[in-house]
Amino acid sequence: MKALTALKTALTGNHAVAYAVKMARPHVISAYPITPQTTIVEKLSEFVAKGELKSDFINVESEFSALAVVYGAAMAGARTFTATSSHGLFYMYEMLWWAAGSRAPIVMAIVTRTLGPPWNIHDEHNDILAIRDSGWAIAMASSVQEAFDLTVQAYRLAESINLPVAVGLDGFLLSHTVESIEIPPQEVVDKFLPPRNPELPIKLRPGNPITWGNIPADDRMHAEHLKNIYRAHQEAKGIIGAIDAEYGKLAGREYGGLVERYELDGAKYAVVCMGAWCGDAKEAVKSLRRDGVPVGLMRLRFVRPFPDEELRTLEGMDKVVVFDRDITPAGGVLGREVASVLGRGSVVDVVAGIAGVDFKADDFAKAVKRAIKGEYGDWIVLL
Amino acid sequence: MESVLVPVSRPDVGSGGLTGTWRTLRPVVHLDKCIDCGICWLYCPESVIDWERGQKIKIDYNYCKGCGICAHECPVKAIEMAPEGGL
Amino acid sequence: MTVRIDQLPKKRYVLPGNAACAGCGMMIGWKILGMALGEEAVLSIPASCAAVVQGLAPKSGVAMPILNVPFASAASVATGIAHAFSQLGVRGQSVVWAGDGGTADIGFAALSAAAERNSNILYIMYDNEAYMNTGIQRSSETPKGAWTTTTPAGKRESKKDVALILMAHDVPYVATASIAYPQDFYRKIKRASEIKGFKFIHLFAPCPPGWLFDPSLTVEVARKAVETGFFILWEYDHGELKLNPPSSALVDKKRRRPLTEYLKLQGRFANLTEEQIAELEREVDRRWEFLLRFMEAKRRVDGAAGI
Amino acid sequence: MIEVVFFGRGGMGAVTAAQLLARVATIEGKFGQAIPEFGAERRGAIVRAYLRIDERPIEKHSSITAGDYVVVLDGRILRQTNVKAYGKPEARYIVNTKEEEPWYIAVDATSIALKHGLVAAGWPLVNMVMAAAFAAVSKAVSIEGIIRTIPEFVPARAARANIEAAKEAYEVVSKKLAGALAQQG
Repeated sequence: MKALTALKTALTGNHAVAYAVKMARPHVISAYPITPQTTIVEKLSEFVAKGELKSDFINVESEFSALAVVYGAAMAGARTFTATSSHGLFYMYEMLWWAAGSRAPIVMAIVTRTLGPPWNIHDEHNDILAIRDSGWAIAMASSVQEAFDLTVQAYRLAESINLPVAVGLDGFLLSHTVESIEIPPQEVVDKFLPPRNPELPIKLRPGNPITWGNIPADDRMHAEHLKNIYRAHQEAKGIIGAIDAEYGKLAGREYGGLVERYELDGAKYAVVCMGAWCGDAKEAVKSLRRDGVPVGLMRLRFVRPFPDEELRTLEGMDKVVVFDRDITPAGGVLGREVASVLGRGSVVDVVAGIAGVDFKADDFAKAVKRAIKGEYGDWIVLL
Repeated sequence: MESVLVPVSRPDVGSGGLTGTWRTLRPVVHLDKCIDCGICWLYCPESVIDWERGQKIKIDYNYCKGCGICAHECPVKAIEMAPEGGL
Repeated sequence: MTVRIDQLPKKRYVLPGNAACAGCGMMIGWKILGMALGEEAVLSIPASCAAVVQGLAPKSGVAMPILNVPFASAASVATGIAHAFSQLGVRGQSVVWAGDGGTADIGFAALSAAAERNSNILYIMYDNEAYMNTGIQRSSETPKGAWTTTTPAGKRESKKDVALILMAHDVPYVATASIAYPQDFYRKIKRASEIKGFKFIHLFAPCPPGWLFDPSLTVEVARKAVETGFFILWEYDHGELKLNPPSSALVDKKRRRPLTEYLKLQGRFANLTEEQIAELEREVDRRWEFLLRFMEAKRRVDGAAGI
Repeated sequence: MIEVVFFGRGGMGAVTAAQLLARVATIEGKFGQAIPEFGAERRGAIVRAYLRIDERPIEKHSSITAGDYVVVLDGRILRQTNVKAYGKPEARYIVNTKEEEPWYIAVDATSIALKHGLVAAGWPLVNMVMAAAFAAVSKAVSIEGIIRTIPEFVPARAARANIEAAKEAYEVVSKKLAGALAQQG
């Protein structure tokens, strides 16, 4: 057997996602352009045009249709891909729920971006967090390498739990940033990702007269179906860990499953965040540790399923400082969700970096110090 | 995870209930007048009329909603809409 | 060639005891769709009467593979199914069975895009000229003058001619059909199913509760629509546009029945004034004129090009 | 880790230069990261791009406001912006200009580009020239790596001219630095 070596190169996050999708060998790709997602599907259409990828690439008139096309294809047994951002994601909203409710194993990249008004193409997490109740599994990458790895893993996850999976990556910070990356050989991806079962969730085939989606005779049937989606998310927690470990054995990179733990041993304080800026937060943790502050970091790789058990390991910390790159009228989304596990006593929710505002390691360090000292008057802090 | 992922429906009669009970008028076939043309079968929106050339037509009164299209379209008026008996 | 009644398949695709209203015109059309495509078809159905008449899960009143989908999505979902089948080597027809609202209004962008892409789907719009599923609200297919619950004084605007708009997308096949002429509809489905690419059929399907007529008159109303020239049966097949019988015999206006024979059957037109009826008649004339001129112009262009 | 801030104008290719250098660093066994600063994407507007090169994986993704190097693709930008606000106190500045100043290393990249026929839409294409100048100053990547990687970043018809221009820039700057060193010594 020939030696299988990974290709070392440097790519933008969007191109890394496109390569991962290509290596997953989807049958049907459909998308609509929106900054900063566009270069993903431009690259994929280039692969298809050159004959390097045998997918059908379908241009559509809207994001709603992009998801509708891949929904139809996924229900008919195809492996599929779409991608969007911000307003495009919101234009998909009805289809998002229908896809999850149909247990369609779609993979979608969400390149996170601020929502208008005013028009702003920069990074923020409000878009991806706004779909957290739809039934999709939702992950966020923290590097170009992880954007690649998560995309490959997302197919395995989607087809294991029969639910759609969204892979988030920060607009520009990852989507348009070139970083060093290792691309595993195609054989490794093929081994990790066997062909999907085209008869799940339903066998939609000529000659098989079944109907999906007509009105239930008993609403309890529908209720049971909805509960099954909840149960699938609970089961997915274990599956995500197993997939990450198996991928780690094959490709040499393991991230820790639902969360990544960083310097948490012996910590009295914890930082919780997700996405590309966690790298800057880690720099802050390093410098705080050098200053003698016993702080660690938990990076959320998934927000759905929600890592309740992992967060529970932070119980007993003097302070848990959650950084939200999103804002709602009730504060930050993650802060509120983390507080639902740990209680408000120890949690400080710092809303920062919204609308694409830069937030550096120093800013993290300052905020953590102030939170530890109890200098913020409220448990929700808008920086 | 191997449980039924989505609860699909399968074709069956009576998906809308015992729809024969909706009827206020009942199609009564006068077979002596029937010319075996199949028009009633073709237009019946409910598929409750059985027809095969050379065989007498049969109506499934369990599900016939009594719309009366068959009687109206019959070219020889071999079907008559008669009032259903009250309860 | 028109198929004889006794040669039509006897297998039932619309099953007794479904949830459609008595005398539903759409169900007559659905029966014919089943007869024509039977085991080959996989249907995408948007929110519509067609979604409801299937009846209550876990039963279905229609014996065809059906994916019920969001209102505006059917043309796109069907496109996805068609591509999946092509990629997976599955033989079959991806068909949309949609109402006029889901087609001409909320689903129009997706429909137009599917036509422009020449997606390999057969899209059938059963046209009952209003949102019947939600209780008779106006759509862009509601004819001028018709009562609906959102046009209580009669609709002021004309009916949108979706089939002509789709013909302008330069797709291989567009046709109109009526549930009063099942064999014509059957032939058109069969013809469309032979063509790879985008096919559209506009099926005229009266609705007794929505149009306010006795359910026994469904076929009669549909027939009168054609005989009065109100609805024209035509077919556009790879650039050739032609009228189909019986509309082809009605080019001469004198051979059409008076429009009032169609209007008077329906309560939704009960309050039309003489002037409104005259305006509707003029509209029917314009519709014919447009179609005939289009055919004539097309012939001249083709002649000049030596076709 | 070294951190670099590039200044250019929309359409000049500052982002491409940073991306190329990140790729070169990667194939030479290091880790590279090139971040574009996206604002108004108007031709002519001042744009920044950021480059990080390290021996270890680079985790942070924020912009750079205290660079080890600041590379300016058009000397006239100095009149519009205080580029010194983007460098550490000991930062080295590399500027495309004919005007010498003690606080920066002047490279006449425009002349080199024009000499090799590198013009597009009326603008000299100096981005690969300045990437080579940065390599000569920093030694963070090799000129061989740049030459090898240029064809992946420029259209095929412009690859040769870019490579020749990059080589020239590398030699000119290396000589200049050696000269300066000799003077100091």
